[in-house]
Amino acid sequence: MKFTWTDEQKAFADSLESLLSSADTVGAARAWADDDTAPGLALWNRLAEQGVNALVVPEEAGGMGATAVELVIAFEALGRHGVPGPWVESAAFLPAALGSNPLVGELAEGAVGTVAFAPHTPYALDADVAAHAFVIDGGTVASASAGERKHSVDGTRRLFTPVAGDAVSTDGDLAAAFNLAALATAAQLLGAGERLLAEAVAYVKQRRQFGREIGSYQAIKHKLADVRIALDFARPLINGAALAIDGPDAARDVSAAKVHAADSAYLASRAALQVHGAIGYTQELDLSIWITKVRALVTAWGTPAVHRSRVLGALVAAEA
Amino acid sequence: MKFTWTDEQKAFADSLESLLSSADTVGAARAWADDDTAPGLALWNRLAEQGVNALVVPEEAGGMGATAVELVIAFEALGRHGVPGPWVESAAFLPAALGSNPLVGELAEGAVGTVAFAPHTPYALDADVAAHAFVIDGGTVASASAGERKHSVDGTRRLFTPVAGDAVSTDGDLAAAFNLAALATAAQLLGAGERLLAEAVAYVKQRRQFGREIGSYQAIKHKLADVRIALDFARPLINGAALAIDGPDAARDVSAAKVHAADSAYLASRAALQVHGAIGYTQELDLSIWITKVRALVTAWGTPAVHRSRVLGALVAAEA
Amino acid sequence: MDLELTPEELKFQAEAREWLAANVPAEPLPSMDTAEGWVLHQEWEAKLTEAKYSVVSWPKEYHGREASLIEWVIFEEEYYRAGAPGRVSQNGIFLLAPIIFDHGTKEQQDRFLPTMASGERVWAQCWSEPEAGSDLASLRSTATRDDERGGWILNGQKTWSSRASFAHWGFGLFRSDPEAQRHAGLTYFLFPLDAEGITVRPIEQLDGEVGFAEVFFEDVFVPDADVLGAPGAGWHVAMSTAGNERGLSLRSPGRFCAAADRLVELWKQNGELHPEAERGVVDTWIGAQAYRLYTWGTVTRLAGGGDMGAAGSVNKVFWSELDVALHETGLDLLGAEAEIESRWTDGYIFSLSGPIYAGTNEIQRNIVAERILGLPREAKGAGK
Amino acid sequence: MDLELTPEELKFQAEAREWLAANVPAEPLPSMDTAEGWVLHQEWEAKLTEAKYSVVSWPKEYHGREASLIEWVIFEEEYYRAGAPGRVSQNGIFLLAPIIFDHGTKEQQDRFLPTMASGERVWAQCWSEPEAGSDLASLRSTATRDDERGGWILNGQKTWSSRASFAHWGFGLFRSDPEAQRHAGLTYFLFPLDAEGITVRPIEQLDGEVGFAEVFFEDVFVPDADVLGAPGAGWHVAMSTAGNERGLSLRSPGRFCAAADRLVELWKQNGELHPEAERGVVDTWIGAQAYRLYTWGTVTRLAGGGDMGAAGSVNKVFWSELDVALHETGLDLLGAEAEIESRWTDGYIFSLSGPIYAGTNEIQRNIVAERILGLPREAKGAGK
Repeated sequence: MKFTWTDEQKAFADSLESLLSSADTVGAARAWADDDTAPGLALWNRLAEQGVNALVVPEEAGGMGATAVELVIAFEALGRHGVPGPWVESAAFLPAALGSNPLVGELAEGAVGTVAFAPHTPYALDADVAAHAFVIDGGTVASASAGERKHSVDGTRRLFTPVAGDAVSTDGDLAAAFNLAALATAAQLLGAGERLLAEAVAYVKQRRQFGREIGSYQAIKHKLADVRIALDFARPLINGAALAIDGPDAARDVSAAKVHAADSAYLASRAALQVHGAIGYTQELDLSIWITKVRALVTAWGTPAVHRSRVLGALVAAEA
Repeated sequence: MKFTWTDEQKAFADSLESLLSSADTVGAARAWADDDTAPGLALWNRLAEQGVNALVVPEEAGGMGATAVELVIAFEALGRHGVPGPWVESAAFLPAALGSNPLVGELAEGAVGTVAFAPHTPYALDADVAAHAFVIDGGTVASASAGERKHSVDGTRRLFTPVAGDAVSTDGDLAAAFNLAALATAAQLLGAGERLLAEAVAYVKQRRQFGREIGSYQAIKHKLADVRIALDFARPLINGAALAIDGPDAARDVSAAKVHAADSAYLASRAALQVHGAIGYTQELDLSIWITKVRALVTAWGTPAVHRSRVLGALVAAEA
Repeated sequence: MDLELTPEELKFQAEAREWLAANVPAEPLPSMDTAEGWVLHQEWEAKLTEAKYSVVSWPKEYHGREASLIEWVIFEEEYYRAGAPGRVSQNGIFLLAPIIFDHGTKEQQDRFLPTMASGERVWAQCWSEPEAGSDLASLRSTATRDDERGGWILNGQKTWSSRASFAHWGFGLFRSDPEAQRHAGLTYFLFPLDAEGITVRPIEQLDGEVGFAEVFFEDVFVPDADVLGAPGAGWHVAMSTAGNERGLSLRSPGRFCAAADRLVELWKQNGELHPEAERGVVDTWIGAQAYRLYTWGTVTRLAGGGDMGAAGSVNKVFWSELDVALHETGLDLLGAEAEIESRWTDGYIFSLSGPIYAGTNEIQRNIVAERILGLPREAKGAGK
Repeated sequence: MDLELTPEELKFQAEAREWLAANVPAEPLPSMDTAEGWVLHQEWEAKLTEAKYSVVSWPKEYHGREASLIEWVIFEEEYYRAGAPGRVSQNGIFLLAPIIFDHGTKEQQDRFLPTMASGERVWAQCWSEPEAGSDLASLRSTATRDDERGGWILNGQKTWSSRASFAHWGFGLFRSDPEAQRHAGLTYFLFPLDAEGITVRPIEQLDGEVGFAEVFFEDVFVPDADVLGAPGAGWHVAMSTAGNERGLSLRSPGRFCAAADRLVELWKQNGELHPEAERGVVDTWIGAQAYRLYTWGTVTRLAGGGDMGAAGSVNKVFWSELDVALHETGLDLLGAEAEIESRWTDGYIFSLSGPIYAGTNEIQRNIVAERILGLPREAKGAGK
C-alpha cells in the first residue's frame, strides 16, 4: 500500500509541468478562443510527443499502455495550465470507445479526435479542427462533421452540433470510455482549481486595502483555507478512482471524484473571483480563463446530478 | 400600505416582552424539562390573562378576534424567552381546528390543549398536563390521552404517543389550523433565532482570546452578520404570511415563512454554539435551551421538505 | 400592518402595466454594453421619458411625475415583470441624481437633470482606482487648484467605471488637498468624458462585453461650476451615494421576483429531468419574496421619515447572493446545456459581479457586524 | 501508486474482523458518560487488551503487538465497521501516550502505559481553563516549587476536561514560572484525580451527559516523578499532543465510513419518503470515502518518514464538518421523527462538539491559511 505517486509518475508530472510552464499556454488558450488554433495545435503536437495522447492506448495499438493514474496526472497539468483543445475526447474517451479500431493508433500519435455523446456531451468540441470526429447515439458510433457552432461560457470550448456520417465499426467499451472521460475531466477540474487557488493566494499577498495586505484579513484567509481543504480531499478521490478504473466500483468511484472535484474547483473559482474583486471580473486577467473553464467543466461529461445518481445507485445496489 | 406594526401591535409586543422579561422563563423551562410543570403552568396562566390563548378565537366564542399578526407577535416573544408548553397547539391550531365547538372558549380562557396530527406532528406535546388533548386521523378529530412518553432532543418538549378516544364533533378547518400552527412555529423560531444571536453577540463582546475580544475577529463578525441578515429577511416573510393567512396564497406564504425561519434560526443556533466554544455545549448555559429547541422546531409542524413541497406545488399550479 | 395599495396606487399600477405591455420590445434588446445595444437602449429611455416613466419619483420640471416611494416600487415591479430593458441611465438616475438633488445648485440641477432623465446624456461612475477598490478613502487621483481659469486640474486614473465605454459624462472623487488624510481633502467632480486630456479604455469582462472602462486623466480642466458640493467635502457628499448604491434604489425587488418567476417557468419545462434543482427553485423564490416584503418594510420606514442606515448593507449582501443562487439554479436546470450561452449564462456572469461591486460583501458584513451588532472594530494595519 | 494490502496485512485484517464479529456486544453499550456505561466500557477495554487489540501499534511489553501504521488504520476500519464501542481510554492512548513515549522516562513508561492500555486507569485531559479555551498559551493555573518535598504545588482551575467525571488520573499544563510570557514557563503534570486538594465537578452537556468536568486544584502536591518532560518545557511537550489530537489519530476514517454506511441503510428504508436527502447521503458518503483515501495518503507519507505538519488542521476541519453533515442528513431522513432521541440525535449532538474542540475550526483555518498557504499573520491585540 503506497498511496502516493511512484518516482516514475513524479518524473512524468515534472516533465509535463516543465513543458507547460515554459509554453505560452495562456496565449494559446486566448488564440484558440479567437478561432486561431495554430498555437494550440502546436502545443497539442508537443504534448503528443510526450505521449499524452497515447497514455491509455494499449501498447499493441501503438500506445503507452499506461494506467489511469498517469492519465489523471496529465489532465491535472492540462487543467492547471488551461490548455485548450479536445483532450478528454482524444486522449481519454476515444481510445476506450474505439477499441481495436486502427484509428486509435492515429489518435495515439497525435491526430486530433473529438466526439459528441448525448445526453451528457451533446456537442463535439473543436469538431472543425478534428481529424476524426464521432457522434454516438444509442450505443452506435458514427463518424461526424461539424454542424452548427455553439458558444460556451468558456470561450476556449468551441462546440459544434455533430452531423452524423457513416457508422464506424468498433468493439470498444462505451461505459469504460465514459468513466475515463469523466475521470479526466475531474482531474482537469482539480488542476484548474489548484491554479485558481494559487492565483488567489499570490494576489492577496500583494494587494493592499485599508492599510494592509488583504491576505491578512480573516475572511479572506478562511475563504482560501476552505478551498485548500476542499482540493486536498479531491485529489485522493481522483487517484483512488484511477486505481479502481478496471474494477467493479469504477462508476461509483469515478462519479464520486467528479462530484467532489467539480464542487471544489467551483468553490475555488468563486473564492478566487471574490478575493480579486472587480479586477477578477475581466477577460484581461488570466484568471478569467480558469473561472469560465471550471463553470463549463462542472457540467461537461456528466453533470453533478448525473454523477450523484450514479454514486447513489451503486450504494443502494451494494450488499449491506 | 404600511408594512410595519401598528401602535396597538407595538404596545401588545411591549407588554408581552415586559411580562416575559421579568418572569423566570428559563427557570420555568428547566423545571418543565424535569417534569415539574408548576412554574410553567403559572406562566401559562399569566399569559392567558394577557389574552395570548384567545388571540385567534372569534369574539363570539369568547376570544379576542385578533389577526394572525398578533399571533406571530406573541409567538416570537414565546420563542425569544423559551417559554415551555403546548402553545402552538392550544393557541394556534386548536381554535381553528375545533371551529364552533365550545371547547374553544375554554381554551381561550386558558385551559391547556394539545394535539397530535400525523404525519407532521405525530406526538402530542405535554398531553399529560393538557385539559383537552386530541388526535387527528384522516380528517377525524378525536379526544386523546397520553400514551407512551417520547424523548425529544429539546428536553422541554414532553412528547406522548396519543391514545385515541371518542370522536369530537367539529366544523373546523384543519388546513387553516395547520397553516396557523406552522406560522406560529415559524414565529417561535424567529424569536429563538433572535435570542441566540443576542446571546452570541453579548458573549463575543466580553470573551477574550489571544489578547482581544473574540468579537473583533472577522470570522466571528461575518458569521454573526450572516445570522443578522438571515433573520432580517425571515421577519417580513412571517408578517407577510400573517397578512395572507385568509387568502388564496396562505399555504404558499406560510410554508415559505416556515422554511426561511427554520433555516435562519438553525443558522443562528450553529453560529451561537460555535462562537461560544465548549461552554456553549453545556446544559448549564441557558444557550442550550434555544439550541435544542430550534433543532426540534425545525421539523415540528411540517419539516422543511414538507413546506418546500407546498411552496413548489403552489408555484407550479399558479398561472404563469 | 397591511400590504394594501390605495385606489390611486392601484390605478397607477394598472396604467403602468398597460403602458409597459404595449411598449416593451417583444425581443430583448442587445446588451447595452455593445455599440448596437447602446443606441437601442437610449431610444428606449427616450420613449420612457415621453410617457413620464423614466424617473417617476422626480419633480415634474425634470420629466418626473412626483410619484411616492411606494409608487416607485410598484413601477419597478411592473417594469421587471414586463421584461423591460435594463436602464442604461441607471448610474446617473440612481447614484448621481440623489446627490445633485441634495448638494447641487439650482443651476446644476437645471443643467444636468433633464438630459439625465431623458437618457440623452448618460453618466458613468468613476469611483474606483487601481489601488483603491472598496477602499475609497485611499484614492490618489488629484485635483490641483487653477485660480486663473477658475477651476481644477484633474490627473490620475479611475477604473471599473461602469458604462464609461459609451457614456457621455462621468462623476467621481479626486484628492484636492494632498496634505489631508484619507477621508478629508476629497472633492466631487463632474466632467465630460470627451474633455481634453481624458482617455477611456474599455475593459473586456468575463462575458466579453465592455460594461466597464478605465479612464485616464491628464491635466483635465474642470470649471468650478462642475464641482458638486463644497471643495474638500467630497467624501461626505459621496457617502450619500454609497448608501444609496447599496440600499434601496440600486436593485428593486421586481428584478428578482421576475427572475424567480422565470426560474419557475424553467422548472415547469425541465424540472422532471432535474429534480435535484427543486430546493434551489423553492429557496430562491422564497428569497425573492423575502426581498420584496423586506423592501415594503423599508419603504414604510423611509416614508415615515426613517433612513436606510446600515440596513443597506444587509440588503446588498442578500440580493447579491440571491442573484447568484437564482442563476446557478437556472444553470442546474439546463443540465448538459448549461454551458451554452443563453439568458441564464448572461445573467449568471452578471450576477457574479454583485458580491464584488458597490463595496464587497466582506465589507458589507463588517458594516453589519460593527454598526448593527455593535461588535468591536478590527485592529487596523500601520497604513491607517 | 497502489492501495493494495500485503498478504500479512490481509491476514491481520481477517483476524481482526473475525475477532470483532465474535466479541463486539450485540447491543450498543450505554454511554460511557454515565456511571453504568463507564463500567461496561472498562470491561470492554479489558477484553480488547486480552486479545491484544487495545493498542495494536504499541510495543509488546505494554500490551501492544507492534503493528504498523497501516495495520492500525486497518484495525480502526474494522473496529468501526463492526460497530464496536467507543474507546473510554482514548484520551490516554491517543493524546497522552505519544508524549510519554517521546518525553517520559523509562520508569514513567513502565509505570503508566500498561494500565493505560488495559483501561484499568483511565486518563482525563485537563487542558482548557475558563479564560483560555483554544488559546492554551494564556493558561493561568499555577505550579509552585516545593523543594522540601521534591515536587510542585498546583493551584487553579481546569475546565472541559473530557472523561474527568469518572476518570482516575489527569494530565495538563500549569504555569510554573509566573514571570515567563505565554508559551514559556509551563510544565506538564500527571496527577491522580482523587489527590488531596482536587475537586471534580461534572458538566452537563446538551444531551444531558457528563462527558466533561471542571477540575479545581487547591494546593495539590505532585512529586517530581510525575512531571512529564523538563520543568518549563511543557508547551513544547504539549504541542506534540496538540498536533496529534488534530491529526491522524483522533478520528480514524473507519468511524465516518461506518456512519456513512449506516446512512445509506437509512436511505434504503426512508429515502422514498425523503428524496430531498439524496444529495446529503451522496455527498457525505463521498466525504467519508475522501477522508478514508486521504488518510491512506497520510499514512503513506508518515511511513516514508514525513510528519503531519499543518495537514492535521486540514484533516480536523474536514472530519468535524463531515460528522455534522452526516448526522444532519440522518435527521433529514427521519422527517417528523427527527427530534425523538435516537442513535442519530446522539451522534448529532456529539458531532456539534467537533468544530469546537481540539482547537476550534476557526483556529484550524488560520493555521491552514498561514502555514500552508503562507498568508500573513493577523495583527494581534495589545494583550499579546
